[in-house]
Amino acid sequence: MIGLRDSVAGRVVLAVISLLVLVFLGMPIVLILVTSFGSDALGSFPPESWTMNWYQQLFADGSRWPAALALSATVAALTTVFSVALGMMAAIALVRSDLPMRSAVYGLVLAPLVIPQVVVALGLFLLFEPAAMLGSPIAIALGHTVLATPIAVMILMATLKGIDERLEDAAASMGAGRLTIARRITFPLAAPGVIAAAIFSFITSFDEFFISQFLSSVDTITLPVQVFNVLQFDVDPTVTAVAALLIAVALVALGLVSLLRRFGTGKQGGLLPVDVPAGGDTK
Amino acid sequence: MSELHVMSERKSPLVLAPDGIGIGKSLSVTKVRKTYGTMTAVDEVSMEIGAGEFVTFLGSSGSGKTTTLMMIAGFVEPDSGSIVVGGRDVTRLAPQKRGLGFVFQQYLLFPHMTVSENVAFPLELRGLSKQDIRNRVGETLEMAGLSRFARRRPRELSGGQQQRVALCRALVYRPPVILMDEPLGALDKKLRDQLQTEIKRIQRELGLTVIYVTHDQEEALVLSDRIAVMRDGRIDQFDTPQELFERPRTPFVADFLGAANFLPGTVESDGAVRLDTGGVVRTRRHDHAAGARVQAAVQPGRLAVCAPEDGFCTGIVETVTYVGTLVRVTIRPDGAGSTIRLEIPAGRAPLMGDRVGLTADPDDVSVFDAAGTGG
Amino acid sequence: MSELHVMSERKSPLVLAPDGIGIGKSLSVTKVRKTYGTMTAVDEVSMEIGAGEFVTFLGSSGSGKTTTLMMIAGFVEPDSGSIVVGGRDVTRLAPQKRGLGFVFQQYLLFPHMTVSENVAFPLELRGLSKQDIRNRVGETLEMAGLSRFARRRPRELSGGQQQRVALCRALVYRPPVILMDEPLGALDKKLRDQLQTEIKRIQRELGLTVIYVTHDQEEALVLSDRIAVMRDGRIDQFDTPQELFERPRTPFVADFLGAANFLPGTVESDGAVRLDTGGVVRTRRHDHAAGARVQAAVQPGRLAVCAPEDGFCTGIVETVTYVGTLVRVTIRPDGAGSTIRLEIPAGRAPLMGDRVGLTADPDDVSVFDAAGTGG
Amino acid sequence: ACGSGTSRSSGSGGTSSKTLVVRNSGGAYGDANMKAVLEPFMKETGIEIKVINPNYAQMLAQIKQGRPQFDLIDNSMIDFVKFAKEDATQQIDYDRLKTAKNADIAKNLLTPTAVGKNYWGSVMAYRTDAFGGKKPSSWADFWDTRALPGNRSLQHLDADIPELEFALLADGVPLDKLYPLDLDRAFRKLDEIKGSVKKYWDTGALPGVLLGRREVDVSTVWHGRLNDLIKQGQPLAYVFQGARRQSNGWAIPKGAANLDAAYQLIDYSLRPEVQARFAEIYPMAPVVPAAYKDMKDEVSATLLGSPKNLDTGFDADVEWWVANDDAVTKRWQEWARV
Amino acid sequence: MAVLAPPPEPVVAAATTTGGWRRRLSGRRTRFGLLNATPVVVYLLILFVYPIFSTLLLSLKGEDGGFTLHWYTDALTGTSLDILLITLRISAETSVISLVIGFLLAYWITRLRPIWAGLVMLVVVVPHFISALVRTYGWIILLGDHGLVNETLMALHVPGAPFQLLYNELGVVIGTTSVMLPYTVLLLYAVMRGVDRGLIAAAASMGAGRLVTFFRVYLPLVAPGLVNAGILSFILCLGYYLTPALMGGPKQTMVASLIDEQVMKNNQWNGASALGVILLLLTFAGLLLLRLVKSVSEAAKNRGAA
Ligand SMILES: Nc1ncnc2c1ncn2[C@@H]1O[C@H](COP(=O)(O)OP(=O)(O)OP(=O)(O)O)[C@@H](O)[C@H]1O
Ligand SMILES: Nc1ncnc2c1ncn2[C@@H]1O[C@H](COP(=O)(O)OP(=O)(O)OP(=O)(O)O)[C@@H](O)[C@H]1O
Ligand SMILES: NCCCCNCCCN
Ligand SMILES: [Mg+2]
Ligand SMILES: [Mg+2]
Repeated sequence: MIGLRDSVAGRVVLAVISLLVLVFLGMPIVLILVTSFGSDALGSFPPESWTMNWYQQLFADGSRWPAALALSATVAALTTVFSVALGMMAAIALVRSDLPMRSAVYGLVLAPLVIPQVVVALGLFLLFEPAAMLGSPIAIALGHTVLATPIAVMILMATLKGIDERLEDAAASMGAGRLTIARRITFPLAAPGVIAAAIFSFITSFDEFFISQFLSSVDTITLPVQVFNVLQFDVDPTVTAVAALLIAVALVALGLVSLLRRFGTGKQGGLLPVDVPAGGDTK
Repeated sequence: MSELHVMSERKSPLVLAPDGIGIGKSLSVTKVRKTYGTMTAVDEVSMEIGAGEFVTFLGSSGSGKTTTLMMIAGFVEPDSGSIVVGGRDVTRLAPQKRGLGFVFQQYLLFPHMTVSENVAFPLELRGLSKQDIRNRVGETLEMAGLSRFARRRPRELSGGQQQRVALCRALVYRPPVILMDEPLGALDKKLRDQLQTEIKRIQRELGLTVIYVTHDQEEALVLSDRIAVMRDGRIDQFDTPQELFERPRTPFVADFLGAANFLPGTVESDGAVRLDTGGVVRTRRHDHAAGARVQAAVQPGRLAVCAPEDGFCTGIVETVTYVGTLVRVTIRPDGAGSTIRLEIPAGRAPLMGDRVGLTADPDDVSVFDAAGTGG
Repeated sequence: MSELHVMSERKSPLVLAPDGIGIGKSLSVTKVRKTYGTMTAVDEVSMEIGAGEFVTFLGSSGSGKTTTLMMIAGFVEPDSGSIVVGGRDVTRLAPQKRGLGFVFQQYLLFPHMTVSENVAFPLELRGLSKQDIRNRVGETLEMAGLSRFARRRPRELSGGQQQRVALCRALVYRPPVILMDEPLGALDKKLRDQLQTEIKRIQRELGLTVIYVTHDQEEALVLSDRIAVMRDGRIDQFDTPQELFERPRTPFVADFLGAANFLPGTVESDGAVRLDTGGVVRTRRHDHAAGARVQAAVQPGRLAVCAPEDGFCTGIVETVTYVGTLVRVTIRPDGAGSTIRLEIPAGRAPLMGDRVGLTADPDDVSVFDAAGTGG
Repeated sequence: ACGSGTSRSSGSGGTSSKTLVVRNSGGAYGDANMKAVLEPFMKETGIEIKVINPNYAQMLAQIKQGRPQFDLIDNSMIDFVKFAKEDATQQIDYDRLKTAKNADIAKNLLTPTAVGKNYWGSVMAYRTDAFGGKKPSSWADFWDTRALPGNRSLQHLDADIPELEFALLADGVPLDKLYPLDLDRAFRKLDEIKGSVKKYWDTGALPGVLLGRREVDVSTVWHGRLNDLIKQGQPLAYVFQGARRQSNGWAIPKGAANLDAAYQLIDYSLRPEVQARFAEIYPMAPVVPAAYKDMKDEVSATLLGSPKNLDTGFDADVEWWVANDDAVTKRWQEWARV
Repeated sequence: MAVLAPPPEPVVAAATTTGGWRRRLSGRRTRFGLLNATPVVVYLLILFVYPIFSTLLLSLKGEDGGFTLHWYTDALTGTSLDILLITLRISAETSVISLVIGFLLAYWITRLRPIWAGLVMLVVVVPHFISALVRTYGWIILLGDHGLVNETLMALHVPGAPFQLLYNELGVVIGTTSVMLPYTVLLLYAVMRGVDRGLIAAAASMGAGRLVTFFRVYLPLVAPGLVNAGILSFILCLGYYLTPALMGGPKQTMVASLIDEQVMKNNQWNGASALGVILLLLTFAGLLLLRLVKSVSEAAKNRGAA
């Protein structure tokens, strides 16, 4: 209800800088999109002539792309579920409780980000190979969860710190159980953080190479592995079409998330982890 | 609506209780204690509260009222001591399992829910039907004059409106024990009177046990069956309003309830007190020996002005302040001593500079050790 | 310390002001208006406030007090209207450039600073020396009884302690105009009295302009030079306490200040009012024509009990409630009409069931149109 | 879809398992193999083949666990030398390879644990529109930044063994006197070009992009990578002079579950017509000379290993490289950083 | 279960006696913490600590199988040390830049209407669904000598153009920053949302200008988020290798690339493990340092307040 407006000059400067950064971040993607319709993709820009060739190849018989995309999406979805659940609990423990050996737990959670991924990948291979789980999407997802959880924890910790935990107490005073509190109070208030954590868990898995590679088997090749295989030795513009397709998928998926949130809460919300700021007026 | 009641366990539906049978629970607090670092916030507080009783915590800022309430509700774990609700030891129980209701001093409305969603929340937890919820929420908001605001978010409300939502949210589901931490502190007199009446009505009809925190003596006196006066983490006196007001057990209580005047003096052989300023004041019964140094305490409202020769004490009127129905008068007594405050009906106010005497009904004069300074 | 004063511009050091010369600024609010969606929170409010004046906004919950204050401070932009401080139009000026002080209803203490850091903050902004800051902060905390808590964080304080820190933070740097939104709402009577005195002292000594919001009529009456009674976003009356209380201009004001009794009747040829219940009541001067339907309004404290035959009205005593110094009595009048409330000194209370008459000084009886319902 | 090492190895022992699992590097290379070699083989023998793309470290890990998921490795010959040192591959039983026996395959491609099958190589490539009509034709030209000013690109150590030989050739060392490499001389020569090297490319696709985007004007490149771009009209050309040849080959991991089929496939892949068929769709050269007999001239002219082009380049001495890998790596890293 | 009272100050909470420990463990807040921490701890013990343990032990094993520290001396001398240092430098640069830019962006987003804010987030996040390998080609088209940026600058006759924006440290930092930005933006956004704008108003009411309000009020309030975001991007960057390899020159080799190279080409795990352990220790040391700085400044503040 109370808030301080930013000065006009400040707002303009901020907007200009931000837009520049955005253009900078988005530009490479736009360029790849354009390229994906060029006949000499990865050769020249702007393309000298246009073609749908790369998109046709994407879905041609014997193409490995659809399977790789499906596998990566499945694995990433599983990873997202695992790491957001684990991450939420860990973040709650780290932020909302008197945890003995808190620093040790925090260190343990962060460690997977620091240990070289190849080392983690080899370890997981040695763990899953005797269990005959190579190539299992679940195994790959379990592996990716090791890398995604720390990120989820970091984001969720920051989010939880910003939420007045006494609101959770207020709910408890009315008899709400822990799950209900999580579902009705903590999650909605932490929604931006939870969605951010979910997105990054998804991306972490979707982009991961070593673990996917080490845990792959005959029929399981994830997208990054496939991209690597393709680009390691040859120039293959099909990857630009794949990229374009992924952008479309990402947009649709993120759009769905926001729709779900809107219908789920009946509230006008933004597209992504954005919500009406809790602390003040929106203007 | 008023005949609905709530079981203490979450998720259990509201159950009809036969009229006249109270659903409140008794409460027993034994030697609870809470320290923050070196600070003792609550120091071995004990009290027995009967089912259906309306108890108020009265005490100065920082005296441990909120902390005690929080321990009863389970949000603060006592360092030691135990808390029993309805015969069940809940000292180590999670708050949501205690079956209490709470109105927080800082409201703590859910910012992501509208007013009616906030109020509906505890009902939803109890699995009421949509229809029932709508009705109950509607009635409760109506009672608090909030119907127009049902679809607003908390941050779109004024302070007093938010406070009323907090009250509604706790009353709507009729918990057998409700803890209220200054639930009407941000409201004007009219609204407060109105809501006091409602709270009292609901409490009486259902036989709820209520523990109420207020800093408003009048509110405490009007609402409570018993009042616990707190000071520095301890309970100075836990008694009915009448007892407290008429027979304060400590100077602090006397002072806190009515900003008493303390008049130092010595006990005479007949039990009256000879004031250091000269006069003799007759007092209520006390067990101070003759010759003991004491202070006689009188509330400003229990002093009357009379002719100088008729009073136990004389002085010059120093200030006369107009406060509506009453006039506040301060008098500088002849001889030494600090000013004496009076509250008298506007019609009978003396003028500034008048020389007056003071009288009091002996029953209105308490006697305390000289040591106690009246906080 | 009290001779220090603060310039309105940020970063300017505190400047010594000669004793007795006020540093307060005049304030002029013209037709300000604020709507939220379809809700009009403040509706064309205008007021002139003199330099060094103490003005209180009194009004029911949601009447627009906070919103008006926010517009003066610059946190809410008025939809229309203008605000002039010390002769300078500040309507579109950023809050930090207006040179005002503010005590917020929600305290808004900086959670990352200790109590003394919070209070030191405005002084640091003004570039005071470390030593000066320490002294000033120390004195101010001392005044509010917070010295022991100087090194605590706000969340380690009780509600009332937090509120006092908020007050200290605004008083410490002596802004020429201070806006206070229920600054003592969470405090007990004793503390409130004490801090009222301090606020008043500082305000008088430095000649500060203060706009004060409270829901406590008594507080308003004690502190204010003038009171603005607000209702539904408008000012009903802006007058001295005495005027307001004795000559309320609307039934709402009469009711709000003292929960007035409204007695319907018809104006006689001599200006007295013949009540619908039968008797005739003499009133203060009014300009209602003979035969007009009106209501006579009397505050509960301005009614006295007399023998049935001497009163303008008779009835049966229905309830007698003990509220400390005073007794609240309700009387059911003979014939029709709603109950009548009285507040009388405890000593003169009738018994329940007594048949009594009522009298009032004609100067205490206001007359309003029958249409006004008294809010 | 959960093929696993365990389930495969439990059925190990020759022919009991019908499926043959082949490892290769996937991508376009894998696709071409599937089309030209593996699919026809399946059709002919009825043996089912699955392809998998683990990398070097991963293969070793699997073999050391005793349950490799693959029966046959298609990889660079240099890696097979390393595999042999790690004792990860089986001795090749040349008696079971009828075709290979008298195919006149170069001696260095028939090692105790691996059989070469396709030549590939690193060559020079340049933008034909870059030097005002002048064309680089030797490594000396590549090094001559005064005559042919423009940005260069060389291969990064991450992609494969460094290109020391090219420096030595530019410095005048004859083709047949390269090995053992004179490291000091090579790095001294590399010093000269360092300032013009804009990027050390680390994936095979990169030189094409760098050249195509005019980031560099001349670069080393794995032969064949630019064919598509050239076809699409990009002004790019190869220089075969001084090409460094290597070969991909076959090896059988220890613990392979399907030996028979593995040998069958090796043998099949060395048939002249199969070698030619592969070369026609992927720019790698047959190692079996007979394969060139039926091949169209346009095709064989573009292949590094064709008899016509054989003399313009040289074979990398993989034994030397493996023996000196650590030392060169260290030196290269230090050199590149200062 | 959250509890209304804030957690006790560490000093107070430091229960040193066993009795204190027992009491702490019996506390509801403690049990709640253990309950929630257990899954992730067990998970990581099984899927992370246990499997990598033997690999990390390799860092202490010589070629002959005996105990040795030479993998560590290797890692901390010569080229390896250079690479370690450059990795730290690039990580530091990246996290600082992505903190600053991320802060601006996140703040901007908090001030936008939800629909626009969502779109901005999309632009920040969506590129990350695409493999870094592919994204790099976009960067080349944009940043190359003949890329859009340089062509534009040259068309505008900006002196010095074209600039080398790729294949040097600048290129790497551009790349890694673009990778880390979404993390910092979303994390900071989540924190900024929790800031009570009323506190800004409170500062302004006392006459604090925008700068003072920013540095004394807003920044401290979002500081925990900044620290988290900084740690996260720094650590992620430490282990990042694709983008630096693709957008940098040979001088910008990162530790992860080195490890990758050792392992993938030479099956050399010992050195890689040593480097991993060193990174781990460095990170922990960094975190410890942060805590130390925090408590020292806290202590200094308290002394100042005394
Ligand atoms: N941000 C907002 N959006 C919508 N309505 C608002 C907003 N802020 C205030 N209002 C409404 O404006 C009216 C005036 O509010 P204001 O806060 O000024 O009241 P107040 O007089 O201070 O009341 P209280 O004594 O309860 O604090 C109220 O009805 C309130 O609901
Ligand atoms: N988290 C805390 N850390 C340290 N001290 C605390 C904490 N919470 C409360 N206290 C202290 O404990 C004492 C009792 O606080 P409590 O909130 O119970 O007071 P209260 O009686 O409710 O006062 P008020 O009427 O001002 O709300 C106070 O002195 C307060 O400063
Ligand atoms: N590790 C060896 C890399 C060999 C690269 N081979 C390129 C051949 C392309 N098809
Ligand atoms: Mg309290
Ligand atoms: Mg208000």
